[in-house]
Amino acid sequence: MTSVMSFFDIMLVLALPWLGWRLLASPDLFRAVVLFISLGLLMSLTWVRLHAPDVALAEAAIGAGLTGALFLSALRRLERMQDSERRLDYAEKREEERQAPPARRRRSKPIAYGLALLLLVFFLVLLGWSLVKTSVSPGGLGPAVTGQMGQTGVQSQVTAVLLNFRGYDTLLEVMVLFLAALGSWSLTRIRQPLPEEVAAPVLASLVRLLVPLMIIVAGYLVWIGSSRAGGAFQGGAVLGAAGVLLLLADVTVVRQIPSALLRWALVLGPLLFLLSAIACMWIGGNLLEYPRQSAGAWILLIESATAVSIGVTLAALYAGGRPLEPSALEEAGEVASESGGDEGEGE
Amino acid sequence: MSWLYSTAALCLLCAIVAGLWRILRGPTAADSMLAAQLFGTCGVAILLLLSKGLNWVVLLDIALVFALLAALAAVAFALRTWGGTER
Amino acid sequence: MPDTAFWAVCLVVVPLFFAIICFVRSALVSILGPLAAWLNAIAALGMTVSFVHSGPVRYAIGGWQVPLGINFRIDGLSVLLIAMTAVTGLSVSMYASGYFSLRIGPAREQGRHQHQRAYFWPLWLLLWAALHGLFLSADLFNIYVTLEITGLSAVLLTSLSGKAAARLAAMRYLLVSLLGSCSYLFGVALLYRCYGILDMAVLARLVSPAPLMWVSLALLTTGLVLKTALFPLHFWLPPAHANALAPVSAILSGLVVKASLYLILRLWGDVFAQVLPLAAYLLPGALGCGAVLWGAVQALLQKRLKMLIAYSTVAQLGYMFIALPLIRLDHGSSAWEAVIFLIMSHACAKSAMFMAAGSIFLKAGHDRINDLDGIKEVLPVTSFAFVVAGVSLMGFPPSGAFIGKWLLLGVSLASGQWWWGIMLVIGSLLAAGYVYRVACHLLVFKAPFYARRQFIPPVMEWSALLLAVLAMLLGLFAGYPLGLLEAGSPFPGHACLEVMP
Amino acid sequence: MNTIFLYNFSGLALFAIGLHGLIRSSHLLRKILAANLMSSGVFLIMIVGAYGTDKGMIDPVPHAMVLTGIVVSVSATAVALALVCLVQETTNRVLLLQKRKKEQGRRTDA
Amino acid sequence: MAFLHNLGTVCILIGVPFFVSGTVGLLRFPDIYTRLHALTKADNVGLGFVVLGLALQAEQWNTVARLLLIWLLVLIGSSASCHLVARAALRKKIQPWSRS
Repeated sequence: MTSVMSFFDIMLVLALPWLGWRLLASPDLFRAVVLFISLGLLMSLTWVRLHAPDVALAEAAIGAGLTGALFLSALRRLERMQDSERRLDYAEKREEERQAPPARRRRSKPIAYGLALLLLVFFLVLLGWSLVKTSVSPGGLGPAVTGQMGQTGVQSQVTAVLLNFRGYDTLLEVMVLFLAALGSWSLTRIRQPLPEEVAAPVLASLVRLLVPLMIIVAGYLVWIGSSRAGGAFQGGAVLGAAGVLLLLADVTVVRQIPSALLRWALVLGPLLFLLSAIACMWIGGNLLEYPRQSAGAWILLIESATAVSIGVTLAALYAGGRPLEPSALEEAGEVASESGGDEGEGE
Repeated sequence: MSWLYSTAALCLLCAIVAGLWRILRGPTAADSMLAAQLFGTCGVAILLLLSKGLNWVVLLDIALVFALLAALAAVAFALRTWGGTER
Repeated sequence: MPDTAFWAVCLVVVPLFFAIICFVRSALVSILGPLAAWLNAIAALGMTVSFVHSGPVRYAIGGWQVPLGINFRIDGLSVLLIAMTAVTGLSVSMYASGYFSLRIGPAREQGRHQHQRAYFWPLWLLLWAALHGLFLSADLFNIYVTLEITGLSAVLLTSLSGKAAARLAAMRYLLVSLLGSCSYLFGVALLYRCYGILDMAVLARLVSPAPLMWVSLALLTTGLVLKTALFPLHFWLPPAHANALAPVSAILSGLVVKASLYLILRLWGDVFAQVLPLAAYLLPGALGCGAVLWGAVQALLQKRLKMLIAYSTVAQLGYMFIALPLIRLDHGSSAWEAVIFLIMSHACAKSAMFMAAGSIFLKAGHDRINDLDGIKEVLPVTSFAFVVAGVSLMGFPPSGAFIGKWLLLGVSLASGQWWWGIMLVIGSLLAAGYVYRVACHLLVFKAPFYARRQFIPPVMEWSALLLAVLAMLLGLFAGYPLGLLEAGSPFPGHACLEVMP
Repeated sequence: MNTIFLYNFSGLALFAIGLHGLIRSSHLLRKILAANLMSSGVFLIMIVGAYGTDKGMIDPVPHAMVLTGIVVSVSATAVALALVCLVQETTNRVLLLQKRKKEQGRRTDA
Repeated sequence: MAFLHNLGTVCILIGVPFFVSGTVGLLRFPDIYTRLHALTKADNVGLGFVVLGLALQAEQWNTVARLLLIWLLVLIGSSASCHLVARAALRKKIQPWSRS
């Protein structure tokens, strides 16, 4: 039986790098993305095998589902600008040829490349060797966490670390997500689906079935997070997937959400997290030091708000830009900004 | 863990790895996507089997998330990436 | 009376809060942004004052002590860097408010500039909060998160100008930044596996020469060096810094590169200082020499003002790496003091230069150095600010850079490794060359100058001048920052041990 | 031999492949994929380090760190993808090769 | 109880070959429509048998319900996505394979 699991391990250990290699070597970008989605799936199985169910949940939702959808949508956007499906790769080769004169390439590139590769291999061997040398892990902070679990207000160790022991990390991490949404809004406007991308009738019923279920599952994951695997990120990611599905089906309600409401939904989690961190100080503790008796309730409140914001953020990231503002100024600005450089700064 | 579950899981993993071939070969993008879809289902089955074998209920939650999101990539693909344009 | 820790928390929380509010109420951004900048400056001032009174502090976030929780470590080094960030950041904020109100003013391209302003403030405030978090945190993984915020927001700020060149530069910057933080994370992961701890001060006690430690140090350093743009890996810096909006360039060159530089100093000068042999320090020293030469020569060859300033950043960063072996050689603390002076004066001077260059650009409509003759007639304050900043960068007394270089020279002579000193002198001469080149066009050559009819608000001109003068006069109050630094940790066997958990 | 330990090498290989791809491949989208691979490798190594022999002996701190890392990397990926689309919109290219000649040309005629 | 358990084992043993045959079909079948056919067999029947087997062996009703929910979700998801893929393939005018 153990030997069967060893086979399982060896399959995974070999499949992961091979998949990674094929992914980057494949000439077709689309195939690379599909391989990437499969890689996320295998990674998720690997996390399960390594007894990391929280990570497996997050990877299943984010790695295999959402990141893949993000890449696919980006690929589509890029392709649409290039007309034909294959031209991306041709263009790539052409440009490569044009920009690097062949003679110079032949002479200097392989030497530098070989040297760099040699260095990399040397370093990796060193790294692998040193990993072997220190194979006995000292156990890290596991015992310390177990010792303090009683004061955290939750039963799940990972949630305790995420929201209590290292809650400040998580606060900043929520800010990273906020930053990503802010950034994608600062970069582009939302993409309107093309008329030919009309939703199929099947999709509407799929959405009707799946979206409520996803919302329920997201709530369940946030709730269960305090006692076992699950939590704000996993729940938020499932919510985000629901949002992506709604966007895909082009449900009109989603497109008509007023921009102000969307902004508040995006910042709900970060703002509430930040305010409760400050509130902890006001009560008399340090930053993020929840009162010991009600720590569980604080964590659940923060997690719920954060999950909503994470869901909205991920869906907004998929939508890929800021929604249309009613003001005409925005329109004018957009035209100018997309037509490229004016006499602006620098150039 | 009983040999039944682990062996069955191993078989399914082998099926996934064999299916990678289809992704690499194509010939159309949709074939690759279908293979990925199959992986999702295999992954769900593996998780269910392991959950029974290791007696670990959490894995059911993961399988649930897998099942919920399995369709997402395929739908995104069929609607936006591949099916979008008529030629 | 609030204590040091309270101010430290404010330094992180206030900009985060205002960033969120700026995003939600984007109509009020022109009021909220400068308000947040002033509040930041007040918090930094409060922290400095209370630090002077009460000395180094450790603050346990969430009430969890070190092996489990994340701690703030407030020591001399972090206080000085936060003070630097506050001064530079406040001036840049003032400049930015003038800059955007000027650009939004005339009607033609209102929407675009309004868009820029609406996103500049939240991004910049997030960046500011991340910088504070980075300087304060004692936890290696927490620093990874702050580094990531710093990098992402810097990239987004770069691409804000909307030009093709800026977007390409931002893309390259983003990839470099991803690579750098991934490498850093790898290093942290290996260190954690080796020692089971993430706190830097505790780590400093635990480190012992082991294979895994070497590898993780190499990974950490590579990632950080990539983000700091040390010489062979500097390729991304000049286009990114030169093509961004003027306030953004000032922020990137003055503050953002300092974040990863600070970490390198912490790691090489403090955490790993006990186990690293002297020979290991020669590599960053040598690369620093390369940076000084290459950056200065490239700066001399540039035709555009902003490119010149950006390459000068590459060169100036070299000094701080040259200082690394000297820190190791030094028995006292003068090499540390020198590095701090170099960092602080470079932050002020470089931001001032970019701000001045931005004003010049707006007035002239271009930044070709050779065509700037006579601009002092129309922009006297700005031209003067640029030249003062340049002169302080050269290391002319009594500038902060002068004190820094002087101390480093002393250390290098005392330790017998005089070649570092020679590099310092050569670098200064080259810097004098490119500053002189610009100064000739700005101040000396006379020509009728046909300016666009754009009125540069005084706040833009004077904030640049203020920073430049500060950089110049930093050497005069040398004693004060040095006193602060003495209270801090970086010296082996100093106060560091007191603030340990 | 404990096969769990082998996952270390898998992670290492993923990191190396990602690094190689990030530097070598010319298409921006592929570079972003490569960066994702790299971080997956690092996460793998972190989780393997946290592995204990049974379910109770696991160190949860690396798990929390990896969760944070996953969220950070998805944010970075989203920003990078938006930026790639934008770069292509404005410059009509999806590559990031050295283009010194072009830049200098623009600079001189500016 | 033992009977149910054995029945469950048989179901799992039946289910796994369907997955394998699904993969083989995916590898060997000539065009996208036939491959869709192979895929759905694995999805519906293979997973169905595995779920059925596990449900027979489950100790709590709770688990049975979850297993069925998962199966149902996979069914919905895969049928919808396969439909969309096939529709897209038709719209792209990919010809179905014929023996000629």
